[in-house]
Amino acid sequence: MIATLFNAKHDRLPKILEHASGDKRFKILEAHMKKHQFRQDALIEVLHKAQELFGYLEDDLLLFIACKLKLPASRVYGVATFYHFFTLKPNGRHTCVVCLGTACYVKGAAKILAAVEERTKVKAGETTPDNELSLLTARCIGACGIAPAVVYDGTVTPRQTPETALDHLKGWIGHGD
Amino acid sequence: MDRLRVSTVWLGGCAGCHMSFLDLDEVLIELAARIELVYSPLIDVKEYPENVDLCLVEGAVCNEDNLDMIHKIRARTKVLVSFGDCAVTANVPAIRNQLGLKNGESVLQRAYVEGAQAMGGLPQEPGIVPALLDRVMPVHEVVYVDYFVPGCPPPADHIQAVMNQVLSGAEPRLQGAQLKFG
Amino acid sequence: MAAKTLTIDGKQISADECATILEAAADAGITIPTLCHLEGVYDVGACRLCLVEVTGISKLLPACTTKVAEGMEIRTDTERLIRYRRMTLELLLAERNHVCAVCVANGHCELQTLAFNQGVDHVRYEYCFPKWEVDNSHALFGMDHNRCLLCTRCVRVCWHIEGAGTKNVSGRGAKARIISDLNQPWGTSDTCTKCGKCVMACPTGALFYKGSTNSEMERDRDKLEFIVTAREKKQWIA
Amino acid sequence: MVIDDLTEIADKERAARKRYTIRCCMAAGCMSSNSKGVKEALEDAVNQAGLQQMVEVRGVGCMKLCCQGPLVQIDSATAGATFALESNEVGPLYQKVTPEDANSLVSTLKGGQTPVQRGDPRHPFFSAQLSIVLANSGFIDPERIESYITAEGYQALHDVLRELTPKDLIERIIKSGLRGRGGAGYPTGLKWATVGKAASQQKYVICNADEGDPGAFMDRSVLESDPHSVLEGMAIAAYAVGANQGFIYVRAEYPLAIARLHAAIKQAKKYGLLGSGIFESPFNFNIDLRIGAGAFVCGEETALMASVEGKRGTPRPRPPFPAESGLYNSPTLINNVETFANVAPIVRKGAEWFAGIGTEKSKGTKVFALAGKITNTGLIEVPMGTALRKIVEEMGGGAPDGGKIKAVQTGGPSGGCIPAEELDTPVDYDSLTKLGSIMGSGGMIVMDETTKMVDVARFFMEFCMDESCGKCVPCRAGTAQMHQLLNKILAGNATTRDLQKLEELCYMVKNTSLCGLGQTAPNPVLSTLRFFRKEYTDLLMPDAFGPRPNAVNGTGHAAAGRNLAPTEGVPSSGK
Repeated sequence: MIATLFNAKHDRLPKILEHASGDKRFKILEAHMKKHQFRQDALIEVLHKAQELFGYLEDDLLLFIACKLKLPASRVYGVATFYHFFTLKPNGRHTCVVCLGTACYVKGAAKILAAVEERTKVKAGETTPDNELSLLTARCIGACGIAPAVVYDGTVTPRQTPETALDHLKGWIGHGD
Repeated sequence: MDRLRVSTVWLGGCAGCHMSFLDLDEVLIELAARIELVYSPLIDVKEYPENVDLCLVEGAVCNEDNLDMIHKIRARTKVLVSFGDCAVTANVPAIRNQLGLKNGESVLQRAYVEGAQAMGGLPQEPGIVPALLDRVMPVHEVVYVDYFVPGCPPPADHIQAVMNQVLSGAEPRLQGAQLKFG
Repeated sequence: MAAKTLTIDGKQISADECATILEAAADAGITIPTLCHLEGVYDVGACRLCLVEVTGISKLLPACTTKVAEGMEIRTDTERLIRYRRMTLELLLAERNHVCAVCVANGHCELQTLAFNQGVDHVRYEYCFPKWEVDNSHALFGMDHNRCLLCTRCVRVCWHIEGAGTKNVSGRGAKARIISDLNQPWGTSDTCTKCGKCVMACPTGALFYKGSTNSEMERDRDKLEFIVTAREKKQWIA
Repeated sequence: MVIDDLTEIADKERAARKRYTIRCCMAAGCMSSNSKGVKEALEDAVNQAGLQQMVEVRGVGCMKLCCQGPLVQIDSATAGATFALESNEVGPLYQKVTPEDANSLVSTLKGGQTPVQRGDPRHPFFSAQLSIVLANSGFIDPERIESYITAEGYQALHDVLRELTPKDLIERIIKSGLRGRGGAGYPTGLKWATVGKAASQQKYVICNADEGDPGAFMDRSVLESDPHSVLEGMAIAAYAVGANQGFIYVRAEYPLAIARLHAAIKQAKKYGLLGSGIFESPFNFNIDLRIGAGAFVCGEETALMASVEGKRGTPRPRPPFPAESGLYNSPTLINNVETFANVAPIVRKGAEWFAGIGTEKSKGTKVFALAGKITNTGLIEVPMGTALRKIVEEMGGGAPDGGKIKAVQTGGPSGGCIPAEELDTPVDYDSLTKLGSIMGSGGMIVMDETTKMVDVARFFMEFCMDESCGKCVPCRAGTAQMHQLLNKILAGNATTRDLQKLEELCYMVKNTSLCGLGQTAPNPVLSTLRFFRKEYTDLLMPDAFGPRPNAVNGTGHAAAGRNLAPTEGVPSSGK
């Protein structure tokens, strides 16, 4: 019985590599790693690229990177979850990032967030059930001169209020009701 | 000589600490000469009296009844001792806190309905069955506690050490392994 | 190798120049409390229990990572240090769910022992009561995150003694946790050699041999030192 | 590349200069208000008016008054001047410009009128500034190295390589009195000297551009507006300490800065200003970018180095300091963006000139990001020692809508709140430290009477709790407990005992945490407790069964420090 316990194999990797061979994005990622000579210290650069290509870092992708950089999977996972910028689950079709930096905060960013949370019925860090919108927060995007700022699909928008924010999100939410 | 007016109280706990107190065996007889047990699950007094010198509290603060009781005790007692891990750390009763706040309903459901072997049903008797608190708390989160005797339960010799210290007028100062949780 | 002379708690001692304050103190028979330190693996200075005062330096220094220097005057027992140690232990006890009464390591736990040695008779901070799971998927061992201190001893033995790199830390802050491979059930790990070094290294009941129940979890920590000495010095001191 | 090539490039740029320059802010603040559209519209308008020969539309870096963006300014050239740096050339400043305004703005060049709102370039917000770091910002085109070269760029690097030994160079930096602009204010020259002395074949220079303090955007502006000044500063530093490889660690939240740095490094390499044998000397130096991934703790130097090595950004105990054993265990010099940007001007204009600016112990200027409840938000650079009142009231124009300033927060989550009564404090390292705050990297958030200080303290504590890496216990568990206590106070459920507990924890976390994040996390609480204690005590509820007077904090027996015997009614055995 002990022998069977010890010989159990969980070979996920071959399947991932086989799947990867048919996906162009994995090829681009591998080329990027090659540019860094598959150096282990390029892990964060590689994760950036992977997220750019795939939108998020799913387990198989992390395992692929671990394999190519010859790093333990636990290390890759540890790094990917340490940094806020990396996300391990897919975002919605649109993103709304409310900056909660100090300047935005003293100018009412919390109220904007509360209003958006109430309207979308999701909390910060979550995605609406219809996958349309991910509501996120940032620790300061350095746009303090135009506070409070909200980033809609990557576009920094200055001097927001709960009203302007909800107005902006109109097209993205509420298909359900 | 006036005897020390001592009480012991049983809040949310398993009564193990009181059992351990009873394990003092013959020492209890010596104690009886020095202390007057004015309130305790071991004696038949219904109302917590005024002017208690020392109170040993067993158990965590789990329900409305415990909460009212501990405030009353604190108001009427000079020196309050958290007696055993449930009083000191909230211990096992507080494991339900991990399920999130306001879980009273689901805890009862699990215990009295899902876990019931026959005739399951939530205990509901307003005025008799006290409502569970949102969060189980150690005694010192609710009122000021003077001294702590950890242990699950505190072994009889620890209790004896504490009582000796108290009776000799010293502060109850347990040390080293006598302070062991668990 | 050159020796350095220094004083610890007023006691004059000499120590090897490569020695840490912790090693020098141990040689002189002075015990400094530690938690994340483990003989055989490198130190990280994370638990902050071994902080000491050094005359002329305003910051408190961890004894485990600070090397001795000539003429150092070190204090390990000031009122402030004792108070901070106690607070650190209280913070640890409040952080996760350390229910000693029902813990496999009750009576054999370094956190528990440190707590009573430092006079922690209760925890003044509100217990956090986080929800953590127990990973029982492994054939031989279990991992109870409720008892974990994030001392990373298991991570370090897995990396540096066993060399498998199965264990690491994911996330950060209070949400940090010990993971196996890609945060998967330990039992499904491809890299775990089932050597059990992590279990030997654990100071609390977080890692345990399966089947051990309340208070049964004793471990043989000397084995780790034995392996490291054998590997590095070619000396087999059983 | 030799010096003549630099001169040639500059001459060519000058010769190509047109009668008018329309400068259009292309830094991130104005870009978010569509300054790109404005610039394109202006180019179209110039073309339509047939003025291509007379007018250049130039995208420039930050023009400082961010709240009024997009900003556009029109200069008319005087003969012989290199740039519109001289104030007499600086023309009218237009605010909140939209693409629709382009035609009327261009028409002013031919005597036309424009309804666009005009700013006052002589307002103290501009006139009280003294620019060293931001001298080029808003004037040169940050995307063209030629523009930087024309503003005497890379001259200092050339002179250093030709005329100074590393030792003399370090001497000059020490003499200038420059201190690190990242927060702690360690003398830059001394740091260089330590790294210089370290015996190692391999050394590194790292530029810390992980500007993580919420409310700070100075470094971002410098990188977006004048990236080459940072590259040149790094190259000079590398020569001083004997490094041949540099890294810029920049946060991923700054995509524009990253793009401009990428471009700048590429251009500098193309011109041979980075790479091997720079200015035909034996000096080699390369710079690589490392993009952060959203971790405040990576602003701490040991954590930053771990991150550059591709690891989890957790700090490690010091000593050993990076100057002895840093990146890949080699001696490493880490300075912040603004520190590097000061280097070339010091080399060009001399240590004495720099040391003549500022106060006795804080030399030079400091860039601040002015934000919060203040009329003029934006970027300012002032001499060290300028009174806080001058900055927030004269330059910043005070609180908007007639509000009253209550406090100024400096130093981000590591700093503190300076109350309005202390506004006459000169801004320098030591004065701010005395007030329980720090200079920090330069974020300055103004708060008015509507701001609740306990809430501000909780805001920062939450920030630190979320950003704690989780390695050491006091920071990981301590910030969580302090946050919990602040919540309890704000909810009105706390007693004086809780406040005591909070204060005690503050000092404990400050003194026992592993790195700067934890060591400074309690500062916002401590400083608001110091100046706004009443706001805390007003929230407390009465403590009916609180500790008796001589029981310090209820910790166990020793701290309770009292004997049962003296307590009335508990007889001792002798009675």
